[in-house]
Amino acid sequence: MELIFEESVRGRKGLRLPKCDVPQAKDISGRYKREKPAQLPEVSELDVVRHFTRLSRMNFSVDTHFYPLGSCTMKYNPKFTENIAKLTGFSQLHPLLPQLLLGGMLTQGALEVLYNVERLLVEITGMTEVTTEPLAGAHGELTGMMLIAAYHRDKGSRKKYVIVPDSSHGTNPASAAIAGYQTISIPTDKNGVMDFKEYKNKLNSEVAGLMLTCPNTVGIFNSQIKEICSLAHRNDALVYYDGANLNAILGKVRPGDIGFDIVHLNLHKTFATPHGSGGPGSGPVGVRKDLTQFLPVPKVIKRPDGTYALEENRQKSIGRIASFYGNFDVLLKTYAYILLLGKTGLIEVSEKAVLNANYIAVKLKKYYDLAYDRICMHECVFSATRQLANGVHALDIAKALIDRGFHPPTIYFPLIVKEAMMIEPTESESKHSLDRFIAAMRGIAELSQNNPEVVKSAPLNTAVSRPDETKAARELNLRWIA
Amino acid sequence: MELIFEESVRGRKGLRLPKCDVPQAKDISGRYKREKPAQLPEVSELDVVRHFTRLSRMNFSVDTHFYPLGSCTMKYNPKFTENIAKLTGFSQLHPLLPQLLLGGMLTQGALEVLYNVERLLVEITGMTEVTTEPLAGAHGELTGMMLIAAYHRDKGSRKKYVIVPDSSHGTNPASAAIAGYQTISIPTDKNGVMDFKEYKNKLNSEVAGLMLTCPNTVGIFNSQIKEICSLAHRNDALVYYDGANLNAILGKVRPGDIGFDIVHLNLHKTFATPHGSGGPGSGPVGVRKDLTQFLPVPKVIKRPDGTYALEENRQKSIGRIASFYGNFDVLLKTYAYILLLGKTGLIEVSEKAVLNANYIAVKLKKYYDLAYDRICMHECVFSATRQLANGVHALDIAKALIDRGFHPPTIYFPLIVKEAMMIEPTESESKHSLDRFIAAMRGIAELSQNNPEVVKSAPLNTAVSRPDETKAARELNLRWIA
Amino acid sequence: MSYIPHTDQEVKQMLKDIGVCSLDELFKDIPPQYQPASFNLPEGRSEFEVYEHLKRLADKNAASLVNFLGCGFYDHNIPAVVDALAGRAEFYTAYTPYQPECSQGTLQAIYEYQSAICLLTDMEVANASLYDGGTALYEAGMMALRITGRNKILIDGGVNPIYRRIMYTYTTNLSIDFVEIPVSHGQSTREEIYKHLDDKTAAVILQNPNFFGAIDDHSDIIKRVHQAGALAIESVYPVSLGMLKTPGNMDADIVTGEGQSLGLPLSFGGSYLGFLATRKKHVRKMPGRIVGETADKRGNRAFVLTLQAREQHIRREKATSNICSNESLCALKAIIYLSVLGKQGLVDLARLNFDKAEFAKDTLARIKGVEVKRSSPTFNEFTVCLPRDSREIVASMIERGFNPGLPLGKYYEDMKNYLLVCVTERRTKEEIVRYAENLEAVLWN
Amino acid sequence: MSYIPHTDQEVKQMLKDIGVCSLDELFKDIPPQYQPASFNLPEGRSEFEVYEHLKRLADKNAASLVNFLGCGFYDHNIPAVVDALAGRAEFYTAYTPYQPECSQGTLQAIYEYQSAICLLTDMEVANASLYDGGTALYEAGMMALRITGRNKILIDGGVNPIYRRIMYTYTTNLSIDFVEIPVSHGQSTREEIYKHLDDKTAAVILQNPNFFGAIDDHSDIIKRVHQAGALAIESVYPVSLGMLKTPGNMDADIVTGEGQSLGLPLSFGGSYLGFLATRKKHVRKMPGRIVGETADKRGNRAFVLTLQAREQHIRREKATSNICSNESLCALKAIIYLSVLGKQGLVDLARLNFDKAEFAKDTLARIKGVEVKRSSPTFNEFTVCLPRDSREIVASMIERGFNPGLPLGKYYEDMKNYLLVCVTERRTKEEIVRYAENLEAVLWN
Ligand SMILES: Cc1ncc(COP(=O)(O)O)c(C=O)c1O
Ligand SMILES: Cc1ncc(COP(=O)(O)O)c(C=O)c1O
Repeated sequence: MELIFEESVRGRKGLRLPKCDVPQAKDISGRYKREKPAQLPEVSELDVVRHFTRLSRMNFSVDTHFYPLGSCTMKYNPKFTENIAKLTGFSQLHPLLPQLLLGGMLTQGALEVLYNVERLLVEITGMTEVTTEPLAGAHGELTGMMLIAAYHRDKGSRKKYVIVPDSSHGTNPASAAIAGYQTISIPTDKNGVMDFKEYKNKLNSEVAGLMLTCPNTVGIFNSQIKEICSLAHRNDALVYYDGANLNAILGKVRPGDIGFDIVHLNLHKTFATPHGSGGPGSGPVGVRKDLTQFLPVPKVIKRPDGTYALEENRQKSIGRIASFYGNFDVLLKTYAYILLLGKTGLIEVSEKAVLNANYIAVKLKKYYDLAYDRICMHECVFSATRQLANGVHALDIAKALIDRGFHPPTIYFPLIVKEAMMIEPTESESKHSLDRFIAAMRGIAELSQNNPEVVKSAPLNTAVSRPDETKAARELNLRWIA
Repeated sequence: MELIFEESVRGRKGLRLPKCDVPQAKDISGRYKREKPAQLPEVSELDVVRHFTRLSRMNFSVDTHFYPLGSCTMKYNPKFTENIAKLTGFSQLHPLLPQLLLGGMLTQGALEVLYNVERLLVEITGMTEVTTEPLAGAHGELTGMMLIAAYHRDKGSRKKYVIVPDSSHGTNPASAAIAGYQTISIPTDKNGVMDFKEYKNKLNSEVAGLMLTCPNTVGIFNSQIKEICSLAHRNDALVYYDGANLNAILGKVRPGDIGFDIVHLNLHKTFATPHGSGGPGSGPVGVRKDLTQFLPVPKVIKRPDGTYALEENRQKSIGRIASFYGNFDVLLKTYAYILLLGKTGLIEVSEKAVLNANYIAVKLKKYYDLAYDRICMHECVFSATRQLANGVHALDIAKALIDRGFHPPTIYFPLIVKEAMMIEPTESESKHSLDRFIAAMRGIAELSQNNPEVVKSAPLNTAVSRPDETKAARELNLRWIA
Repeated sequence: MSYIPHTDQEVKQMLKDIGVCSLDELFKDIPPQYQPASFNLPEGRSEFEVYEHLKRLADKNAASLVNFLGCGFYDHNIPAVVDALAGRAEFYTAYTPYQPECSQGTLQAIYEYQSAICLLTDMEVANASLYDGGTALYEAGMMALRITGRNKILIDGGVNPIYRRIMYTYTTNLSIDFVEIPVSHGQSTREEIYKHLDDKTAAVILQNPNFFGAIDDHSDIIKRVHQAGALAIESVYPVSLGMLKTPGNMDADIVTGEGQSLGLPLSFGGSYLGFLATRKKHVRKMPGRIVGETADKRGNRAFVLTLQAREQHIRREKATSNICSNESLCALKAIIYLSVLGKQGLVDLARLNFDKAEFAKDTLARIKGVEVKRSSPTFNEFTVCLPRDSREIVASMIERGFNPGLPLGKYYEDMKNYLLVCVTERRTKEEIVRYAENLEAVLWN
Repeated sequence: MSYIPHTDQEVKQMLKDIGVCSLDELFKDIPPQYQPASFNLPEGRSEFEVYEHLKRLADKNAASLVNFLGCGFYDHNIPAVVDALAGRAEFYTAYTPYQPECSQGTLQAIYEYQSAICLLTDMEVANASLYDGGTALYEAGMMALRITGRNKILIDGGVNPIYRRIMYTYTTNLSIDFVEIPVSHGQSTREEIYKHLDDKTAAVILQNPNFFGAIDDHSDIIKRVHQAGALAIESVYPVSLGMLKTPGNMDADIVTGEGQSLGLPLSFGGSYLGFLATRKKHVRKMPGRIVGETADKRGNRAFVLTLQAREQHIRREKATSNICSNESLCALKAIIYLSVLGKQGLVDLARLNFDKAEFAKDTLARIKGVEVKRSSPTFNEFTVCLPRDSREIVASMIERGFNPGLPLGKYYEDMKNYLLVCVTERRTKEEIVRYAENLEAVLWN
């Protein structure tokens, strides 16, 4: 398709601006001025509408396709939450208003939302306090690492290492590194969980913290979590909970109850806020009691008189990690989602998410190798090793699924499973929808056996097929040039 | 695609209702009660979302495709007007509120909108008063016919006939007939306008009125309109202006200035309100001074103190033609559109609409026969007679256009042009867009010459192709049956 | 701008290609003396300025009064999916689905809508929509005239008075014998109907629940109507059909109604949705568009507009109706609404309305001087008799933040003290109690 | 319900197929003693009830104060197309475009967004988005450390103090030498910068217009920075680039900014959009996702995520950043906004902001005791010095319906009497005049 820039016609305009109702001001000196206008598109509003409407139709999405992308929790995003974020009482509110004298009283509704979201997330995670500020999961991780550093700094120590299992998501080691830590990687044992012996061996007094995903990224809940946490604590290492997989355990277990010290949640996963083609997300961080003093500011507090206010000075706070209070619109949608589902609804989410994943695992394991053949949690991971014997990679299976109207599972991750296909159906999908997916996967398995070339030539039904990634990286073309 | 009913799973629910906060009431007697629940779909909200999202993607629309459907004025529908209709101060307003004591003062904003729309349409048409009540163009026509009847009745006469040219839209004779008139059809002369001699011949004292579209449905402005109107008036027949083609003449000529007595407008055409897959529309009717007494009630009036009120009693009013004040949301969008464009913008609309139509006419007339080879107004009508020599019908050309990503022109109308292709590009389309359409039409013309079978097998790129209409009408299947 | 893409350069080029020198030349068919006498319109503004203007006007309306006003137009909850889906541009910026290959989305949705209307009403066929409940009733009357070849229509006084006025308006110029069955204090009698029922009668028009909210079973009347060779037309309130005996089950011949309650906002009176359903045998006499299922040339399921030979664009003056544009998008909203509400949802929703209204009746009945009419069961709307003219009471209630219902004196001379009160699922117990407290205060303070 | 489609029947069947007897059995890996200590959450409610609750909370916020507050977060008009298009479900319910064949829509839009950012800033490459303007600036700093291998950063005191606090926070645990160039009464000097610039300096961070709204040409500074072997990082306000000299033209190495002004609502602080652009030679050190154009196997134009080897999912602890989810939908809004605004539109918009702010300056300058700072030209934001502590004056103005600007004492000790005032195109002449009248009244009545 043409780029919007390529649709430009010199002199064409899209938008009518308000008329200027003040006198034209004296110009600034030429040295401060732009030489030539930016070559933005010169298109009509209809051009813009057609262009982006057509682009939209080239995407798969939850609303159009089953989207079992493992680790991403692509559940249904309730429509009514979109309307809530559009309420002008929220959408037109300047974030600095509550920081002005008297402004706090004029933003009580927004502050109450932040406060209530925090309280709900506290109850859901079993932590003591939550900051809503982190803007995505990885941002939460980085915040968590800074909290760990603050904790040790406060004790006068400066530890060097953070432990991460090799099954961990790439953001975990990256966050630790960026926060100034070196990482120690622990292998996964044959049951799909962190090798306990190895962990014990690597743990030492220079370890500042340990990052765990639980259930982990192969969909398995480690029954030894408590022991793992205790061991860390005995070494004065803090344990960080990557909450990307919380969808599996709502109301079943709370990280705060089993020894985790710091937790981040991915609201855009567990709490059904839309992924927006890759963001915005929201990654609130919860901590146990003695860490609350380090949380970033500002924080919303409830005063004895029932009003809400911003606490801007927390002496030991790590400071500011984002411009304001988090991705407020995402928090609003989360709040609405939790209120709608309530306690029973949230528990049901996890039960049905786990049911769906196991159903797929059982129905497909005759056709594909399960990485770990056991009851799983919210997702199951297959390996295309059997298909590889015929030259068919997980990537090929992914492309064949696209032809059949399904978004592929995650295949670039986890790195510890060869030719991984990580399938997370979520609770939103019906048995019918799973059955259709299972049938497609079975069909592809058979085709991989009988006619692998066909699978390898997929997709056929899409506007583009197998873009050349090497060319993309070598002959960098990252922008339109006039 | 499956029907939403076929996606039902027994016991599945989509929507959570509010909890009942009052005691359960004593049941009514069984004889008043429904025996079995209606077999509505049993689906989840996501099922509903996917179903209708997918359905939407099977449509062509202005936002996705050039849509030169003649007589329908498929122009761009500005997005901001949608937001206006959603303002809760309008959308949640009960229409009976202004009819209650004190309620009028609490609906001043809505009444002002109605009043202002009326005044703007009065100025645009040159009539004296307008009623916003008619809910579509045809509804306006019927209202107009009733006004004609009321006029004659008031004079103590009851005339029998209404004259319509044979080029008129089907709604014209239908509206006249439904209002109790017999119709007299006048042929079109070789210049594409109503045969003046025939008209003169048919006119007599039993003729209650004459309905004209102007420019007419072959896109031609009849320069003798004033004479035609005078002649009718001399016979005490009223002249009705079908405003479906007003897009051609905004600010260029006003029906009220050249002798028309009654006018309807299609707001969903000229004033850019979306067609909604076939409605809602809005068909306000304007009248000359001495007919205002017959207009339907209620009517909004402006009081001397500047407030707005409903006039419910107009002695000679024809009565009520709809439940309330018209399709209010459509009126809102119209109001917004007119305010945005303003005088200059509206004039530009007609100029560019006419420019676009003539451009297409000129560029295609070497390839297709123009029904009337002369400067046209906002639309041009071709006849596929040349293609028919090779067995290619206008219908086939239409289907071939679909394959090429264009909505076809109107081909079922006007009936007086054999194998008609009525093309109305509207002012919204750019030269680039027209050029692409022209290229496609030329391509099809060549193909019709060289390889007519290919054209006749179109469309190939659509989910369905050439549904069997005979079967549809013979083996009626008009609903899902459980 | 103004949504017009042309640059000056392009205009020049196009004029040249056409072979004229100016835009004016394109308008040469309009004689110079036809120039507008005036065209005094304001100059254009930006969308932001227009939005602000309309926001100000919107804010002048008391849309947030706690609403107890119904009268056929109801304040129901609308699930967010309805607008999210009907707001897809492919639906709302398309035209009537004349070209099936590029309109299957609309066609299938309308087919599903027709199906849902049939299921709701227990009828055999339904059309693709009409303008609103009032004009739908008028179309039903016309249809009955066509079917029976007779020219007398009886209409019950319990039919919405707005609809009755519409019927009168449309038939003034036609020679139709129109008989209104009188009601006395909100009650009409079967005897009155039978008195006028004869072999000239084309149709009897009834409404259930009637304008006073009263529920009835019209089976016995309809039997008599059929014996007289006439047709029974029922006007219904779709939400009530989650609970009430269906018109199909009562053996009605034509059923119409206002579809606003199926997911459309009140929106000051429009856009609304008229629906019409009937027996299969009458389908060729039915007005409006109809979508049918068929097969395409590859044998795939396909949907098309069918029975177009009834319609104006084919039959012109002989068409069954003059309707062209209908309320397609509103019908789409209705089928989305009914789909997400679902089978059990409609039952529960009806029950919720009923329970709330009964609670309101009991609560209001406790106020001194307020008499709640209980002669018939009601659904979610009912009449109360107040100690004085209800019109002024209404004004006082409006001042107190309520939209309290309709004073019936306007339409029924003998009911000046009556108020028609509606309670939908949107009203909370707390609001109902507050309404009662305020009413009491208005009456006795 | 709760958006879960399973019926009891299906659950039974699925459990049977899995080979377990109950849902609990699926959770058997969670030891019983791990049971939640509590899970005290409210019971679920319908969307209608939740909406009402949130509507009430929304109504408690004074979002309709006439806004003169900016500070990097601006109250601009947002054309309706932006949300209409970004609200297409295919965009907002999709994930990161890992699978190019079913994500071309997102990929192309992001490529276009990157192009627009480059054009705006006059830089060579841009990434697909970062969280917000503040974290983008931090990422730029990190990037400069990586590129230069040095570890000292100078940051001008005229950079948004919120961003400066963010920078401090993130670098506390790292051994970075962080120097803040002081400002005195809103003015920093080049000499101060040069004093600290040395061969350990990785980057100098500047902002234009700076926090006080002052416009500068940093070309000379940047020249010196480059002579010292350091990089120049510019934080910019995109709307101002319709008028102001571009950072590219000043020879900046990395440019970042807050994209909120490009079509995103203020929304109480988020979701916002951080953008980052740089020279092509630094692209492999750039954080965040990048979309590139390539060809597919049929030779058609295609877009993909490229240079992924920099990213955490491949490089883990060696990645250029830990970012994963970014602000894709906000970037989409920005490119839609910039497309409909267009080349001339941006110029006109910038001019409109400038003119309004200049008018406001002139108007406020006429008030006794109000001193408008004019030492530098400004864009749409400027400082005024009031006769007393601006904090209380702000409170009085809020009471009068204005969001009057930021009292600068909070961030600059020597500026207790100063107020930072912003005037965008949304403010009308009438509002500006009223603002001045009210300010005068607050000061002198
Ligand atoms: C296990 C895990 N951790 C962390 C993240 C990072 O979350 P975000 O994309 O919100 O930064 C992800 C995202 O996919 C994840 O799957
Ligand atoms: C010339 C003409 N008249 C009348 C109408 C009827 O208008 P509506 O569809 O709004 O009833 C049309 C609609 O296509 C038309 O083209």
